Amino acid sequence: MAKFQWLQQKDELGPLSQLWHSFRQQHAAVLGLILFGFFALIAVFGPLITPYDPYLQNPNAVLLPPSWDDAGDVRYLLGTDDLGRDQFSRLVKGASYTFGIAFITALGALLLGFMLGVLAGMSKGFRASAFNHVLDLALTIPSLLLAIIIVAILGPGLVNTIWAIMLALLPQFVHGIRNSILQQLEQDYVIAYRLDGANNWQILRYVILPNTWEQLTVLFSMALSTAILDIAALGFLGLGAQSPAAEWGLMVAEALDLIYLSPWSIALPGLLIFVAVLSVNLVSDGLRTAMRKRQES
Amino acid sequence: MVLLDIRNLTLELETSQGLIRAVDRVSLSLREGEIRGLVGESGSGKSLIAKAIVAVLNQRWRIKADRFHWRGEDLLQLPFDQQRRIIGRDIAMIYQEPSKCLDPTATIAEQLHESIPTDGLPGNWWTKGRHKRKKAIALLHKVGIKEHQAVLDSYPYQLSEGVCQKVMIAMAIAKSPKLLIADEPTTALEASTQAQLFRLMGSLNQLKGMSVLLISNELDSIARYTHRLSVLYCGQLVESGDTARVLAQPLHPYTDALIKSVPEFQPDLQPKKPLFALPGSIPTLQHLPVGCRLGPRCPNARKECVHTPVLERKQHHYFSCHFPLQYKEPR
Amino acid sequence: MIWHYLIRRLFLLSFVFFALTCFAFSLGHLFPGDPLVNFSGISQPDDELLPVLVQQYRLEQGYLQQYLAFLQRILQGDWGLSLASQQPVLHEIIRVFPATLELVSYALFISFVLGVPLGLIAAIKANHWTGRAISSIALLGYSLPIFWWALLMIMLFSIGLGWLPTSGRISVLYEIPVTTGFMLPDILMSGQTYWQAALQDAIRHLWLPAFVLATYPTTVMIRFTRDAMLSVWQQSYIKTARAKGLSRSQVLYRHGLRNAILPVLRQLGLQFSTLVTLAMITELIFSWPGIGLWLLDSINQRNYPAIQGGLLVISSLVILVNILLDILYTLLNPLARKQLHG
Amino acid sequence: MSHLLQVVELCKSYRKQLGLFRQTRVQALDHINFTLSAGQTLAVVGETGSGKSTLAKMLVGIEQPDDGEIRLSGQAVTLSNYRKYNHVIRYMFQDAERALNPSQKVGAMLDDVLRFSTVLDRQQRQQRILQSLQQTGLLDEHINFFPHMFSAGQLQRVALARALILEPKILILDEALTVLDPTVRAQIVNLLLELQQQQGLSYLLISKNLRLVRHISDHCLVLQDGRVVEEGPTEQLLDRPQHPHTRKLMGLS
Repeated sequence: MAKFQWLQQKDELGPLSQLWHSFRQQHAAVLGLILFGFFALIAVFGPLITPYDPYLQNPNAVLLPPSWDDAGDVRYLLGTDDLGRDQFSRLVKGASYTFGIAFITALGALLLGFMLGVLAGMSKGFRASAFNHVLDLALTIPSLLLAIIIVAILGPGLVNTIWAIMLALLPQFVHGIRNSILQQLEQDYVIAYRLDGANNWQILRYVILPNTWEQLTVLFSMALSTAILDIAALGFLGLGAQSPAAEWGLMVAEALDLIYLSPWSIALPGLLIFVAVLSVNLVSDGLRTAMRKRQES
Repeated sequence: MVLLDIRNLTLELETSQGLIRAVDRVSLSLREGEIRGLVGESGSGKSLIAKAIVAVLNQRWRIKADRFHWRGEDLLQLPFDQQRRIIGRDIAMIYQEPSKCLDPTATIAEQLHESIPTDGLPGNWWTKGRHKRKKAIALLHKVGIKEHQAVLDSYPYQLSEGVCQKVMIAMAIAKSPKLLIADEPTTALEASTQAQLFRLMGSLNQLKGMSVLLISNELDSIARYTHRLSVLYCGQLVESGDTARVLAQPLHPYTDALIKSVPEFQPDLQPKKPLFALPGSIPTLQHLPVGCRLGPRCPNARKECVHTPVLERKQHHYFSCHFPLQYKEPR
Repeated sequence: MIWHYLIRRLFLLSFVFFALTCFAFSLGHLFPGDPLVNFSGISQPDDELLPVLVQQYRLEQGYLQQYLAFLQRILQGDWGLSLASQQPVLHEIIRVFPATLELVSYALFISFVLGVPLGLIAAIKANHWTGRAISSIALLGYSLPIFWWALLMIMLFSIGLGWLPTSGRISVLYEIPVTTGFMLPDILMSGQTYWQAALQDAIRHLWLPAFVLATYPTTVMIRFTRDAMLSVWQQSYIKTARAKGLSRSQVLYRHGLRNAILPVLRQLGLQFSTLVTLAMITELIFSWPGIGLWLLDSINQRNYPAIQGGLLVISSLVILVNILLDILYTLLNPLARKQLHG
Repeated sequence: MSHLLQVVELCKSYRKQLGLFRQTRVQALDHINFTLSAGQTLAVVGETGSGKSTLAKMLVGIEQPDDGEIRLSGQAVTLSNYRKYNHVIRYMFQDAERALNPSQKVGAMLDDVLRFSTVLDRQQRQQRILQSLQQTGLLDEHINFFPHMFSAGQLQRVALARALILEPKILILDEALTVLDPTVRAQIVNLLLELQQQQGLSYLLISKNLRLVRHISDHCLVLQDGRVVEEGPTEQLLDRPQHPHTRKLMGLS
């Protein structure tokens, strides 16, 4: 048999590197990733850079505007709140609350949802269809409403909020994971693997997982943006983190009475929530575009 | 009369790695009333040429040609709108997967109606609807669909691929085009339906004088239904001429290999004996060899083959090869 | 086939309502405190009333009997009393519900009327700056936390510029009798001499909350329409239609839009549920006297009978709208009907 | 001559829902009988929906027959124990690319096949992988390639290597040659014929391409609506078709 001399070049990329390659070409997505990394760093190492204790009250410096304002004080970069706490330190601390806890919540929901989704995806017949109906039902109730219901039962508080949001995010994870598993199971290569002698577990491990984890990343990023918004919204409604926690949504709510006196204490935490969600959405959009591009090529 | 006259058509794709020349100086001329076959393996550029003719290539393609005449008019010189108008009036095209080419949310009647030109119909505007319906039924009869009522009221998913393709042809001939381009129209169909469709195209050609450009990668259907034939390899025209003559007397090694690879053209071949096969595989567009693109796989390749051969002519038989196969006496 | 499908949907709907009432019932036991109080809303029943209530609520019997009694009361319209006001919960809900519905329907209307065309433009001009700009704005809007956005709008238009009022549905100056519960039709039907002024005032009150609430669904609509249209635009039948000699707008209108709008219709259902939650926050910020504000107050006041009733109404509404849209989608889409056959 | 594969009175039907309560049964296969000997090729031809694919699926155990027997070397078997019978019967898909996991390198895929179904150690597996690649005209370095890096013809070779790595006796080619370009198909056909001569492989060829059937197969079976309407030695059958359906398939009527 003749040897092939016109092999395609060796430097051709594997599926993952292709994905990264096409992700990297989208400037907005890369910007989103950088911002995302920035927030993650602040959430973890934030306490090391705060100039003050975020809960330390300074009665001599109440309601200071940011330092670039004429009335501002250089020692308080972003000003202080009505109790004289340093805004900058509180905002940095808030990253661990809003962003960090949202991350953990979404991760927890991902793990739980993954287990349930795999169970649902691999089961067949009546059980699967009953499960399907329940899931469709759960999906129609929006996560925030579900979280509010759960908090209403459990009572307000950050820990309850985490559970509530985790449970509320669960249906969409289970749904997404189940769908992508079902979609994989339809593929010819799954049948081929069965014929090769693979059992269910091996099919899951060697075929389905490697092909779904990108989908998982997208699901996770979508859930993360929902989680950030929900934690902040619950904080704002007074159902989530409780005073004096430096949670961004709660900070907006607390500054509500000061809307005339210090608009920046509403603007700043809200801006951070916005940018955090935006960064996650940019990454998620970029990932989806990259996946679509790879499929097309 | 010559309908289509293309000289040295070159199609290049802009990619991040630079320009890729997918079609390399292909010439094609088509007379009125002929059925022309265009053969080549997948990736040989035959569909691209068809798309270039009907001007549906997207912006990333660069089209160059020494001549691109449709009934004496140079299409490439015309503004895009005018080009489209002429093409829309004279050329129709059908594709490989007919059920995907029909709008899934519209009935066949709606889709057929909108392809019937309004100005050719008699009567006033309020009777046009009725005339259109009559015309639609007549068209369906023409393509051999007898249950016109059931088909007209159907959505595409309710019909088989074969019927969908007939509907596509009905839509294509609604405006009585001069040329029908059929891009692998029967690949998705059953063998018996395939024969039906080819016969249908043949009879439309005879009765209406409609020219057909039949694109396929299967040589045998082309051999049976076409008058003339062009063979492409990797975007280069390797041979063209009267179908019977090319098949009996291939001058290019690729055409020869193509013919020999189909058992049907080898009556002397014993069952289970190896078929003739060119070594190697078709190069990808990113890694095309220079000169004659068959070069690396060609049994007769010599060092001259790094230069692209020019199209030569032997009576009405064109070929582009530095070392054409020897002319043999007909068997 | 279609009947088969409708019967299945109806079955699903009844199953869902069963599940919902079960859930609402179990809330009575799940909430802290005495189930009797949670169900009835009578905070301190005296010794005379107590045995009557226990009897009526069948609290001495098993859960099944309790549930059946609960179901019966729900159907009869006896939803218990609000702990805060000692008024029947159902009456309060009927009073506040139309305001929410009004706000939500305006927002949904805006999102549809604005979102779909913008999404189409974004798809058609995907590589043009207009398309990019629309997509970017949609992404920004999609990432906005609604409460912050609402406050920004208030700071700008009410406090900064002083153009629009910050709260309520209408100025207290005007007295409008409630007939439909929707403010604008009510004003038109009120026959008051100052109806023109009242209408103007009501619209000024409506602007900000409707706009703020519409932001999220509009951006989702834009993104969704754009994606749907982009994928439809790739399909072979679009190329066929172009090849027929139809103009770009004809192809867009006859083949593109119809196929792209169907998935968007489906999305509308999911949007509705999100919209209802966002409406709760909007109502809180703009003091809009709707069911969201009422429910949030009830949660803060631990007003369990009200929470129970409010959840039941909101969830039913969301699910009803979803199922209706699903049916509509199936009726309009031949492809979905095909799956019914299969 | 002993029969390697014998199919006796094989039946399969599907339920089809009509309306709310009515159901009908569609007979996909109706009392099919045939035999296949070592080194022989049997072709099954018929239109879409004639039951060819159902037959193929049953012969590799993806679906179970309602009635009838499949015998291997005279012994009735239940093929759904893949690990046991994939050393005897292997299946090749119509679309080679879709049958390969896009996120796995070819070497790893072949290694998995051996790990699932054999007890070979690492070194033996490696040896077997290289051997089967060589057998199908591929190169050693192809083990580091992802499926999307191959051309259509090469993918078909990879699929063949995957099938042959377990050293089966029967190969089921379910339209596996149909979508290939003519010159590529000629290469694969030659490879298949060569393997049959060297190793006495048997093929069950499912195809609607009658000229290929004529060239490759010894025996031919014509299916219509789940029933065998005509069978016989290929040459004889195609030269003198008796049944009108066969003539229709050949495009004669």
